[in-house]
Amino acid sequence: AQNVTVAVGAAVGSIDPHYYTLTPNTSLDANVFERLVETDAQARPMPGLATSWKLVDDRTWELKLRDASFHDGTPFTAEDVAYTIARVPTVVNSPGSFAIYTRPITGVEIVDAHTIRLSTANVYPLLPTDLAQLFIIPHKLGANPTTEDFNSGKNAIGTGPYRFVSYKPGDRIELERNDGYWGTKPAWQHITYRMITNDAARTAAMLSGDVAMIDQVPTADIARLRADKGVSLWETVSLRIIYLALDQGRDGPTPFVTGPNGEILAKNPLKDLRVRQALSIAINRPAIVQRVMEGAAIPSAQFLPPGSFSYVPGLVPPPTDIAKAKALLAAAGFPNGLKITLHGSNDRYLNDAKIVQAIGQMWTRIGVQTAVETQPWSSYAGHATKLEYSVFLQGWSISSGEASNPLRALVATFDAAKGRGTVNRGRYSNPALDSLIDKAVSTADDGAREALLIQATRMAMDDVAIIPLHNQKNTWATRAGFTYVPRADEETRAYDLRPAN
Amino acid sequence: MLLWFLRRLLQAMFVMLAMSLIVFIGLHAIGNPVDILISPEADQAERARIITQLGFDKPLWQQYAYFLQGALHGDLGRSFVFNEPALQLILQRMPATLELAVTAVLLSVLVGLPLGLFAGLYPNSFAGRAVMAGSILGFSLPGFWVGLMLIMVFAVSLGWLPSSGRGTTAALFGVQWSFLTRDGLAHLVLPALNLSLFNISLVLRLARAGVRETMPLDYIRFARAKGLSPTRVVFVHVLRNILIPVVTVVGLELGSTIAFSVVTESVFAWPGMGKLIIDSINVLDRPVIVAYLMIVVVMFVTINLVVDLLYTALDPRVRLGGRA
Amino acid sequence: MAVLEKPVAAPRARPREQSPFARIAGDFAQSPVAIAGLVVIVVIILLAVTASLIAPQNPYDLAQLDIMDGRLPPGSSSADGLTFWLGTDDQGRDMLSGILYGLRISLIVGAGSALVAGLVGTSLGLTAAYAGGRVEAAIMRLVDLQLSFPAILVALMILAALGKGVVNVMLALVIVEWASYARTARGAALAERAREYIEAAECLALPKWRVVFRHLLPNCLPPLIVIGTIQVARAIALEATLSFLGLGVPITEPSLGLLIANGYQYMLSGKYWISFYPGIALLVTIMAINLVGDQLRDVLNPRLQR
Amino acid sequence: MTLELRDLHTHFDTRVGALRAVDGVSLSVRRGEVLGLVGESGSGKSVTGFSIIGLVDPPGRIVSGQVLFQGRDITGLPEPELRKLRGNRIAMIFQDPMMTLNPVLRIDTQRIETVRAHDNVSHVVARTRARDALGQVGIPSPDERLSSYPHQFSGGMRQRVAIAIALLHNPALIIADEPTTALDVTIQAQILAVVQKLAAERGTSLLWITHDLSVVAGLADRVAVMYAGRIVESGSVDAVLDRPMHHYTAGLIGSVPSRNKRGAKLLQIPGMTPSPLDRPAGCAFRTRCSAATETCAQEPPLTMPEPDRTLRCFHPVRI
Amino acid sequence: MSEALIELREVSRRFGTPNGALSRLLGQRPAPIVHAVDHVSLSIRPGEVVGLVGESGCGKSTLGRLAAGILKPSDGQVFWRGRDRADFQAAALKSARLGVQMIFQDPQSSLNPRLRVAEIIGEAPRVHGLIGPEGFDAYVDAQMRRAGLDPTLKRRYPHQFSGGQRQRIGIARALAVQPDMLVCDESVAALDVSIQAQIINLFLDLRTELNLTCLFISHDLGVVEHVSDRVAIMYLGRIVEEAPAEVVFSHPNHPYTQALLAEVPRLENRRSHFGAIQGELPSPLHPPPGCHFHPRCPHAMPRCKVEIPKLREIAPGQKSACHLNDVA
Ligand SMILES: Nc1ncnc2c1ncn2[C@@H]1O[C@H](COP(=O)(O)OP(=O)(O)OP(=O)(O)O)[C@@H](O)[C@H]1O
Ligand SMILES: Nc1ncnc2c1ncn2[C@@H]1O[C@H](COP(=O)(O)OP(=O)(O)OP(=O)(O)O)[C@@H](O)[C@H]1O
Ligand SMILES: [Mg+2]
Ligand SMILES: [Mg+2]
Repeated sequence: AQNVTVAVGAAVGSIDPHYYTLTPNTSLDANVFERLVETDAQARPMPGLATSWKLVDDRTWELKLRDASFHDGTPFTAEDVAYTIARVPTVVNSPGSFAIYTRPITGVEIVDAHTIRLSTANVYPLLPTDLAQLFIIPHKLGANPTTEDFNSGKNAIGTGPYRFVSYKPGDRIELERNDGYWGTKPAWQHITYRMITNDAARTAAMLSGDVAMIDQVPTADIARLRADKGVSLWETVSLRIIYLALDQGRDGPTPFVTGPNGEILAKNPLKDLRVRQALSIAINRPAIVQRVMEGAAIPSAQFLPPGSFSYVPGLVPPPTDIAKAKALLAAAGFPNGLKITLHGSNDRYLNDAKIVQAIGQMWTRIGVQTAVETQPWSSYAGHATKLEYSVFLQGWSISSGEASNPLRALVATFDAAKGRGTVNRGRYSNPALDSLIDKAVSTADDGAREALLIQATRMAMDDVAIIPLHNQKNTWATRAGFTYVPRADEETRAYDLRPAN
Repeated sequence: MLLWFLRRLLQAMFVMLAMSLIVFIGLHAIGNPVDILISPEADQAERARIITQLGFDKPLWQQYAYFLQGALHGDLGRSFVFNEPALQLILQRMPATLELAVTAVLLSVLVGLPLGLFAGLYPNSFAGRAVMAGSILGFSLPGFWVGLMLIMVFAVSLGWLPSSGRGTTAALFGVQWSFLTRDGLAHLVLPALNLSLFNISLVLRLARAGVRETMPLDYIRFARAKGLSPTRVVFVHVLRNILIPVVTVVGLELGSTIAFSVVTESVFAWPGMGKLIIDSINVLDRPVIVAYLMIVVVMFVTINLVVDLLYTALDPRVRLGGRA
Repeated sequence: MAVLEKPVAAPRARPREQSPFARIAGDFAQSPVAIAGLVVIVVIILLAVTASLIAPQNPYDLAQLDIMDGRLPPGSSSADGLTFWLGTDDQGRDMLSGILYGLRISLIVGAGSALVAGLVGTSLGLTAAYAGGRVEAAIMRLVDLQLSFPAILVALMILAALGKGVVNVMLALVIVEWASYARTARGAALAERAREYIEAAECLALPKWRVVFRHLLPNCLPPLIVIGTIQVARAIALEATLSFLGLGVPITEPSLGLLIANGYQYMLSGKYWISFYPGIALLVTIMAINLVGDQLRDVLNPRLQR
Repeated sequence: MTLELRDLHTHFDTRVGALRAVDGVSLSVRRGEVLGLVGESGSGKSVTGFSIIGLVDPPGRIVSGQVLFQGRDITGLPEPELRKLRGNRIAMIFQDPMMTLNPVLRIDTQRIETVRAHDNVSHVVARTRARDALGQVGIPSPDERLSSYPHQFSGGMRQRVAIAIALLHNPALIIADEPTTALDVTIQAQILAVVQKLAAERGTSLLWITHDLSVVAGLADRVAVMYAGRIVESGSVDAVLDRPMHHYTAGLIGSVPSRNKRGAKLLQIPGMTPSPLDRPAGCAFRTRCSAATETCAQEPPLTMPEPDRTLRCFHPVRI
Repeated sequence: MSEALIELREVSRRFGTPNGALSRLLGQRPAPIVHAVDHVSLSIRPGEVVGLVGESGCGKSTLGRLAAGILKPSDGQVFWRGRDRADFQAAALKSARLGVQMIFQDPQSSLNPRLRVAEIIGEAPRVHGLIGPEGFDAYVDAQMRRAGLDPTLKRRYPHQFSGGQRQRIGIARALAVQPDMLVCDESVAALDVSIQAQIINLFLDLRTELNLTCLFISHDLGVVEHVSDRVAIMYLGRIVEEAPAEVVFSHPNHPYTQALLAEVPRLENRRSHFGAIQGELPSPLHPPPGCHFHPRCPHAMPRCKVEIPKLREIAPGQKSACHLNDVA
């Protein structure tokens, strides 16, 4: 077939590749636009529009650019890169600006049409990772191209394997093969991206044969689809970690943890490592993975899944041990347990509401009476951001594919000036860890940096800064007769969908 | 006429004002859009920049004042998520919803009215009772559940109809409609049916009650005493009379059908306003929510007006202003 | 032939001392279907009230659940020998127990919100009809406003402002529902107000409140009762929808609606029982309420009275 | 003989038992004659009328007896046959002029459909005929009036429209069920004038149901008095009104104010009409009758004390 | 002439049309006005029975309601025992209101279907403190007996009574607050001839027993003639003639009264020739100018079309509003 319909589970909000750092958006954009540095299915950097990059000095990167051309025929040059880097911070009203990826860049120097030099203020080994987020647009769009013009197709000109045809918000996006693509030709002439956000409807569309592929296969339907001969499943471990955040910012009582009879505790028990350890080892992660996630996850005791850069070898989830957990609680001064309200969202992460309930069951067995409260993300997020909860479910997608990102965002001490601990909503703070992280991110040598990151990760995990639960798996389903390359970064690319054989 | 129109307009404006105020305060109570919208990757500096850009650093009343100022100039703000004018976003999605809702209402009349007539004419027959009991199904099962059932039966098992989405559209008056194409119609059937179930029951019940009340009246007896055939008695004399309440209620329900097609649209991935609004609520995209509600109010007012006019057309008595 | 000495005796055939209630009850009993509905409602209420005594499990107690028992088909048994006659949901919750407890919540939510909304809406509607003028205009505009407000948004705001919980869900439903009562009450009151007995009461110089509550209100009740039965059903269904959208009652204390919503995602995978049995329970409940409501409507409609 | 009822029984099946609304009615109407049917409310006058044209709806049904229309028994006729008679040979006018015309249909629609229900004529012809009939009942400028809605007419006009509809097919019999009760004296007089002319000119027979003796006195040739589902007395107007033989008739006439001294108490019939569900056996009037004896517990036979006069009473009033 | 118990002086009552969909549509445009009662003066002496006759819709009930205080006049004053009712203060107003009671046309709709007979009759006396809780039963029994009802039926509901009995309940309810005056609005119209006689007799009895003053509204001339001392004839909101009963029925002055009397069917008139005043009752929304009756009047003159005739005394005790009287 030359026409293929793909159903995605999250609505694409904009075609403007610099408007919003949202996976559904970037996932679509990745079909039309390209980045200097691409990532492979396992989120490892690989050449994109840049064929190679290297440090010319401590703070300057030189990139060699590919011979490629935009959909309208204009050749791709270093000027387009400079233009893109300049444009990113100027997008107005952007709630998720790509400027965080361009900010380290302090200087742009066009060496020739196919060579460009980017300089940073400090030693910044992560620049290629950041560039892997940045879609290149042609400089001939001129000053201040508007988001509307991208949505209408006027500005939607990239170098990618598909060219943009039309966008019906909330409904579908039509793509056409770019025959002038520099790489392997895409398999399909015409691609329709349909947005089917309702899980059951998406599965139904797959089962009824309306679409050739769906992403975000609902865990409940995995078993059924797997049994269906007409359907193939494609899965890979995701870079998303699901964890529990624990309030360690308050010294005094924390609002949702009390003594076993509801008495207010003078001190925040979550600051006691033993309590945190008890809560962690009470959780039967394999059970959650197997029963709640129906296999679509792997139990986790650190940020990243095995095989990633800076994965800590041998750091696996502690075996569930109720007796030991009880003993730890008793040692911490709570022989009769605690009373905890565990908060979670109910529409954000895969099975989020079920996970917290399951944890509630498990904690009840070590004498921690757990009440579970879930809310839609729209109101949950606000409470979580305002640090109103004591123990609560969070998820984090590690866009860079290595540990410095979660370390800095989740467990580094909250510090607005340094941009550290942005989502450290438990307000865990450990100066030793902080300095280790700082050292790692300014180490240019990959080997040395990985060692530092591993050390830092181990430190955070030993201290139970957060309680990691599992790494999700990303699952796609296709009709039989297709192959697909599942991606760890959750992006759904029509390019990776090919006929079998 | 003009005066009346102006008064209606004034009322609508008042309701819109009240509505926008409630939404501002209400959404403020739900949460801060910043917490949901701003990409978690953003650092604190980036956050601060966006907050100022979107005006969230200002006190609520000031944000409201800005909004009012814009609204007076026809600008209801830009969507946070889509970065497009909120009004435009909604108007883009409106045809899909209108088409769905109107089809649903038509369906409810086409199915509900005959069934209701039947049940009213033979209230004690088995079939009449069965119709009545069956009509309870229309509002006792949650719409999302029925919707999925429909998909399972007609799309997955039987494969007769597409499972979701809007089919091929064709342009009419510069707007894309799906009822003009075969594929579009096929896509329309299930969601329209799902949405109309409640209204089918409603119309059915109204029609039945109307028949039961009208049949014993003198003028129906007189019509029979004139020697008219039962068909004429039922389809001219009775039907004309029960049409009046049916039109009134159906008109009002069209309003709520449009406003509350949220569930159906999300189950059937129908790209209408309902889907947009629920997504917007989920991310607290305030300009879209406010604009949506404004439009719903305008729509309500318009529909009420049309219903009033229809009412006048159907019931000659109201011309004298004296409804007995 | 003077009448005064000899008061006229009542016609003999009239049944003795029959109150309207007795008459309505008598007429109601005419329909076996409605009686069946009533019996079902009574049984359901009994089941709901005694849920904690008869349910095999307390489905709200996390300690009694085990996810390892999750999604078991009907008739399976747990590790500790409990038989799940209707299967279990994803948390290992016994569906039978869940339905019994869920019935209770659904009934409380449905009946409670319908009752409160009824009280509020009726008072406002009667006031509007009796007072007329500006008061009426103001109340009716409020009704318009309410009717054009999506229920989901209302619920979201309430739940956000006050947090989750059965009471807050009820509050949200009340806010969604009161307007239809107000409309109905006003319509009925406007019609009744024109009747001569209201004039008679005014002529007898009875206080206003007495005229409204003792004379007007009781005569406006029939349509309100009918609306009430429908609204109970609608409230239960709406609560289910709210649960589906994640706005319903607390997840650990599921209502029927929440059970259905939770099972919804397993529909396609063949684990029908998680959604199906609560669906049946909901259907039966609402059917019964409506059958009773339908018969009540016929009985209370003076035009159809024999 | 245009119409003859022979021992007609029409019952309603109610929860508490069979309600004998019409309980053995026999009467006859000659060609061109006006028969006044008088009686208290609930005595079964209307049901008698509906029984004649076969419009008794469940739970009511004609249990026994015959309705002879122009010599043919029409009780057992199938519905389509009956429909051919209704509005065509036998017409009916109802009590409340506000309720007899469908408020949402135009007058001409309601009239033209009647013409076309029985005669296969074109719309134009039907319209002309409808207009002519309006003129007959004295409605000025019928052309303009035809396309009005009922609510645009006054009560009297509506009643005349209803009569005009009844006249469309030149019926042999018109059953008029209290057609002037809701109207004022001046309007009532207009209607009565129309009807009188009609009977005289066309030989149409009229069954005029009312409880107003005075109207009957002015309009009818003969009168039948109904009590509790039966005709208790019938005869020519002069005979019955001047020399009532049944005690009920006598009581009825006696209670008319003009028969009493001004300001004095009126003669009145004591007691109440018995419930149709629970009538005393024998003469239903005996509980209220001053002349009643034990004999009255028997069924009083239908007698013919004078030519063209019937009576059901054991102890007729002696004059 | 003893002092009037109640006097209506130049009272008018206007109604806007009910708010139908269309009048809503037409919005604020001045709503059509019905002059239900148009500058009517009428006084009634204690103990007198005044009959009020007229066609349907001419404003009889409205006048009755004005007299009973259920409606307030748009213009003019109502004097109760010589004092303007608008000037009464709370307590006095209450007793003034209780002083006139109304008996309604429709015995069905004038009784609250959800109250027992005892409550219907006894409620107002209880609320107004005429009786205490202990005397309640005895009082209600007495009232029922007086109206010719069996007190053992007092725990029943209105629907369990026949039409005549319901009208008796209405009478008992009115009499229970011990009024001085009754407004009987077509109180016998809905009843059968035989029952009608019973109720009229009851009125006559009560009148002599309690010396009640009465405004007796009816369109049945026979009944009015029988019970009234004085008769007022109304046409489209105005009183056109007013005179003692004998005078009206023997020497009607106004052409309308004459026509009315000519058309009353009477038992004595056999096979009479009906031939009525032509023309329809004009709509009260658009009454003809001048004398309202002129379009139907056989004697109409040009003047009748423009000038409203005054109600003037034309003979002792007889008032009429007709220009013909000036000509003669
Ligand atoms: N549809 C019905 N169902 C049950 N009973 C009925 C029905 N119609 C009439 N009846 C009863 O039949 C009896 C005769 O009624 P009918 O209407 O003939 O009286 P009527 O003489 O016409 O009285 P009125 O003068 O009040 O019109 C009454 O007792 C009435 O209650
Ligand atoms: N509440 C009201 N609102 C508007 N118009 C009214 C109202 N009450 C009466 N009218 C109008 O006032 C006029 C007189 O009415 P009223 O009831 O006094 O007449 P009536 O003589 O008692 O008639 P009937 O003999 O039919 O009872 C009528 O045209 C009527 O439509
Ligand atoms: Mg009758
Ligand atoms: Mg009146």
